[in-house]
Amino acid sequence: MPETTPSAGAPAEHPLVRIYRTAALIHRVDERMRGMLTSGELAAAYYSPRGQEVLAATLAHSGVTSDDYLVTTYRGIHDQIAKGMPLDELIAEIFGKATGSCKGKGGPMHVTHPDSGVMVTTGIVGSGMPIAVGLATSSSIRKDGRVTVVCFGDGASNIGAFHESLNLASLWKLPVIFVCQNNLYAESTAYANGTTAEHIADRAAGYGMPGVTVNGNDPEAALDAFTEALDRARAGEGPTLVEAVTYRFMGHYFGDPGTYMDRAQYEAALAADPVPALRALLRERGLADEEQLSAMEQEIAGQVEHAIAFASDSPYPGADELRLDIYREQVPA
Amino acid sequence: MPETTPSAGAPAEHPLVRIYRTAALIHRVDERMRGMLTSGELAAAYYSPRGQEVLAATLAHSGVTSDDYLVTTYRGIHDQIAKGMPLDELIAEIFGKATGSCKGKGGPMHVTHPDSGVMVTTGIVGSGMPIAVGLATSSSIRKDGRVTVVCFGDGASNIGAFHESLNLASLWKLPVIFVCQNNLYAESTAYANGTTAEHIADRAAGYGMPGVTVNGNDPEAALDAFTEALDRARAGEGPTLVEAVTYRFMGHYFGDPGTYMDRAQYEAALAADPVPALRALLRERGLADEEQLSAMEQEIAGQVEHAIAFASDSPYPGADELRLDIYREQVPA
Amino acid sequence: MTDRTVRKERARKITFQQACTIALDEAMAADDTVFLLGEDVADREGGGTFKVTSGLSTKYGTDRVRSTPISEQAIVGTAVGAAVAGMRPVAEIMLMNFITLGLDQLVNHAAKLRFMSGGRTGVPLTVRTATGAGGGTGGQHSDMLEAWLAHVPGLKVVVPSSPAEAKGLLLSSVLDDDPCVVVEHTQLYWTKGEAPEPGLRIPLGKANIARQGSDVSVITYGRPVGQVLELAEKLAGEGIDVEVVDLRTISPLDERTVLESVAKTRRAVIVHEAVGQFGVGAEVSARISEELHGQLAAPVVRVTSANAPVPFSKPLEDKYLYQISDVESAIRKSMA
Amino acid sequence: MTDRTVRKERARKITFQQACTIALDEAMAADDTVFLLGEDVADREGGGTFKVTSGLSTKYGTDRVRSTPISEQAIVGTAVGAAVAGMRPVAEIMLMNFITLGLDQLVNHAAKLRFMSGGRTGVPLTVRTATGAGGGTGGQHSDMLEAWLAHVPGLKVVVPSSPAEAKGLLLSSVLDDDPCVVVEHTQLYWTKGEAPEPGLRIPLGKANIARQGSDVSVITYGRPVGQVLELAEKLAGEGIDVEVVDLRTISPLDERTVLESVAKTRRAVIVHEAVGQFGVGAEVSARISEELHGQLAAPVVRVTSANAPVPFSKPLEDKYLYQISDVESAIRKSMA
Ligand SMILES: Cc1ncc(C[n+]2csc(CCOP(=O)(O)OP(=O)(O)O)c2C)c(N)n1
Ligand SMILES: Cc1ncc(C[n+]2csc(CCOP(=O)(O)OP(=O)(O)O)c2C)c(N)n1
Ligand SMILES: [Mg+2]
Ligand SMILES: [Mg+2]
Repeated sequence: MPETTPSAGAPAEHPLVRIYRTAALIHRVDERMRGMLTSGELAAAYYSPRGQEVLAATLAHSGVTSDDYLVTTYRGIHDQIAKGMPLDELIAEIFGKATGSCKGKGGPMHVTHPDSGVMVTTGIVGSGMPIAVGLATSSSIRKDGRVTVVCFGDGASNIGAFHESLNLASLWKLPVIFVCQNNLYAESTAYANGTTAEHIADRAAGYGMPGVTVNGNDPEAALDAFTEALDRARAGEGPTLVEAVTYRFMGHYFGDPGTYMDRAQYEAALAADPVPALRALLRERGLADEEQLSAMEQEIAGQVEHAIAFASDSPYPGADELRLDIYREQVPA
Repeated sequence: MPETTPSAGAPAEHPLVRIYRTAALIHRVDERMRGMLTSGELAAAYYSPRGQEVLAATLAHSGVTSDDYLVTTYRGIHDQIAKGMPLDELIAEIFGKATGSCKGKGGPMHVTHPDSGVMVTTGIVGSGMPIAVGLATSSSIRKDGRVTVVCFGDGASNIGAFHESLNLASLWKLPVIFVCQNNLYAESTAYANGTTAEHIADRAAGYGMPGVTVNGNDPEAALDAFTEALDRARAGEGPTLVEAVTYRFMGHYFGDPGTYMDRAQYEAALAADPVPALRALLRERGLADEEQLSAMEQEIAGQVEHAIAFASDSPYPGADELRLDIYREQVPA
Repeated sequence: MTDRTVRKERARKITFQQACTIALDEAMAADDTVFLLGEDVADREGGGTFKVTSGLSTKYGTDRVRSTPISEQAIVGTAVGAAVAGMRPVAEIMLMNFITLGLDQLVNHAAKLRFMSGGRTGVPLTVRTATGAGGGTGGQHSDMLEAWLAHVPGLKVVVPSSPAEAKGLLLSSVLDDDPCVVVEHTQLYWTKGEAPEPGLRIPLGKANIARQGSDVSVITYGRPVGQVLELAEKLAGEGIDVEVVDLRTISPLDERTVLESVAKTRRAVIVHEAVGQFGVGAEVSARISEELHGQLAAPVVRVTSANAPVPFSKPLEDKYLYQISDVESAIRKSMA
Repeated sequence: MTDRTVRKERARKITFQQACTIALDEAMAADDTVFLLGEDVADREGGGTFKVTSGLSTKYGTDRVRSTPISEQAIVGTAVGAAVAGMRPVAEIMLMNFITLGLDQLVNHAAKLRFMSGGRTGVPLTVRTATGAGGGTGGQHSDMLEAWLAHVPGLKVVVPSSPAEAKGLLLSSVLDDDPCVVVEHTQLYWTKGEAPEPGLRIPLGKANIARQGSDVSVITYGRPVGQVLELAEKLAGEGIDVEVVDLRTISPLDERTVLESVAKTRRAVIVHEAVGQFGVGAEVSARISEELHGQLAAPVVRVTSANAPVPFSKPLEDKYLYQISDVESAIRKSMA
């Protein structure tokens, strides 16, 4: 759970408020990252989740606990934040610092933080799925009640690992949810130019598994889909494929000019930008007023600045790290 | 086309007779191979196609020409014979002789004979499918009118290559037919213990491709399915997945005791053994009488003995073959 | 147990295949995080193509001995995920050529996750795989690919040479905290050797002086070890005293044992079944010559299989394989 | 063209990336069986992540420049099948770590089909792939895995060191009748060098004496070549005359050129970016010591990157990489 989650004693917040809080945190972090990349304060391969914040926040608030496992990708900072990773360690890792969750050795594409359930972040498209099957196999054998959530993109649905993983997870009725964050592009390839299924969720039928396509930017619709999948998994009824349709505003990588993107589609997506849309919904529904929202956002901003300062001020890892963590025992010099 | 196909001048035979002729040839070769393996005259990894003869023969007579490409597997002798490979070279290859189609260097799992369109035989489950996509891509670029047929098993439908290949073939609308010879077992794994789709053909929908399940031992039903797929491919309408259900009588490998096999299912399959069944059908329909059938079988037997004698009498390849065919140019000693 | 039954136990001969089964059985009994997965490994599916897992699903249940579909990437990936969760999965990849399909998981993930997570996770998995030429299975079922894996920091690569070695090394691999690949030679499965004592573990990363000698060191591993030991006995009759070093673990390589042996004998012959070009022997040869420059009485010689795919035809396959007669010539030439 | 424009053309500088594009362009113009496939390679998808195929789909059509889904196994397998049918496919595997996913097709099929078919088919495909550390892309996007491929009989493995080399070697690879893998270093793509003459092809399997020298041979390939040449100039000022051998093709290895060079200088330093253990340098070092036993004035030294996954953190990545200062020390030690 994100750090901004109120403590157990606080009065229960409305789910949409909790989702907004998390989405706003992701949004702020992403904004600052891009700012620092632009200014040169930071140099890192960075894949912005801009547009997918509400999706990740909704997933995190659908009943997933910090004991549950998450596997995500290079475009994973939204998932990691939503899963509750401490911001300091996360941002320090992106800075390549010794205080990062992986001592700076993994970097943004390989963030790991088992305490919050962030088990594996992979840079190889689709490879998180077999690993998720393994995490879920462990839970199935140990009967530890954990659910594994694996996030991947629309492009990843065309790689062999997807097929093998869904078949095996269904065969073994594993507690795993396959969450396809369909942002309509795989690098520069538009959905229909790489994927022959009308909906990725259609592929679930070939594995005797429920598959559902949902608007991932609509927190209420997505919450239902995720909760149902989670319930199925916890009840031992096996995996679900949830295709959450969203949009990727910043191109594939930081600096991607995105010339290949359909302009009209982009404009329409931007008009429906899920973060301001959810903010407006909260006000409309009377779940929060402007003052409360501003206060929340200010608190978040402070928290983010704190983490950035922590990361900036931290030292880089030393040369001995090249001989550490190769094996459990240190390799002799 | 098989060697037993009548010359162009002969009166046209009924398709079922042609199919039986090919099936009987496969049946005879397989019987002799198993005999020689038992007696010790032959030592080779051998995967009997017993039970799948009519399927292969039907496919070969569905409109596939010798210009069309075939990719098959270690369990491929039925497909190779049906495609028209010269028996002498085929059997000599299984004997590991210098006169074999691959000079004995490939062996039964890697039979190649481009003149009859036998392009690749692979021992890696599922790996023929991407290769078939490549052969079909070549035809698509060159517009040479060829169709590629790739045969694989039910077990192969669970491997990543299946998924990637069907998606790509559909995306590019390639002239390829994916023929799954579903013999209900993958080594010792019964269909439902490895495969979560009710029918393998159900998976086609995930690739926007027609998928059809047919009784592969029923030559009339199968002929329709194959012909339709072939017509689609030749018309540039793209690939089809044809699941031809059949049965594997001799276990996975030569000598497999098959203890894991369902007895009742085995008995039922044996009672419906497609080779005698087709023979009986020909007589029933008046397409051939006992005398004609006996004469045909005798001719086939002679042909098979001739090929076996050729293989037996042929020399083994010499040591220089270790330096030949690594690259096009010979590797220096 | 009385002393008499102990002695009987010791004298008992078992096959290499049985030794592997015993190792898995002991590991599963000792540690309930150990579980097995792979194609046809459960008893319903016959207990594995080479029967190494035979009986174990009956004894430990199909939760812990799991037959899989034909999905090598998922098999290795599942092992990676379960290992990250703290289990000790043992994945069977039926034949080593199929490991090509699981190499992303093995190399990009299993080998690196400890490092990339800064030690926050580890991957205590074992991959068992069978291979080797000599059985007439041709180009796609016979390759020895251990050199690839040895080139990957983070993996441990083990190639046992006898039943007792297989037992001790496999057990150590399963209980090791890092990803291990154990390569079992198909042509050794039915060879017999002395049964090791229950519980025997052979440490990883340590080579074994299989025979002490003073004239020349033959450094080898896996299948050739037995053949070289026989050759050594024969040559002993002629007064040539061969030291036989069984590497056991290819990576991490026990450089020290190798160098000490060759520093003593001043002559080295390296033997392996894999093709020579860029093979394991290259690293061993290079380290010897680099470290013992000026101390060698003769150039290091490598005896390997031919630089070719494994041919099907039996006479050609025989010629493809490393020749023990070549080892003998190399030793004699070294001594000349 | 007039003489003046020719001279201008010659003096023109191009990037390594442009050199690759030119090679592909010339190959496609020369032979209409050449076609390209890979993720995002067509212009609609931006002409490739590193823009190497930029403009080619516009020029030759999307039938011959085919963007694919993310399906490495299908990409390599499609290239294998098309090559067996007589085409000359050039498959782009975006980064070398992803080649793990296509290795079954590359190793079990592309490398072996000529042999296993007794020469009845051949596989004239080229796989282009990019990789290398230094760009901060971490453990799964930076590995140099050429040693694996060099261990596979039937493959040709090429690692160019400059724009002109890339142009000539890639063109030769595409037009070669056997499967070639060309490894392009991401950190070289935007470096500049002299534009080669149109049509230039550099033969495969031949090393290049990039600098003649008499004191010590530095044997290297790929990115370090330029750095070693600079170092050689510096040392020349001190009277140390370094011969620089650029292997160009890792396999088949041009043993003769290497041995002739070292026979002359009697000293060898081997440099590569890949990790040292069981790397390309091992084979080169082994062959030198085995063949030139007793002729070397100093032990062969290998300078490589650390035996570790590639770390993300920039200062650590810098320490991970082979150090040119280590090459200098090795040369001095050799000379001492
Ligand atoms: C196996 C593999 N192939 C190619 C790449 C290069 N690559 C990185 S991200 C990406 C696109 C992935 O698209 P998608 O799955 O839709 O995820 P998104 O980036 O949209 O979140 C590609 C091709 C890779 N990392 N791994
Ligand atoms: C990638 C791979 N994994 C495992 C094997 C071992 N193997 C050989 S045949 C086979 C079963 C294949 O079953 P199926 O696809 O149904 O074909 P069938 O043998 O029934 O014709 C297996 C697992 C292999 N050859 N390749
Ligand atoms: Mg996407
Ligand atoms: Mg089958």
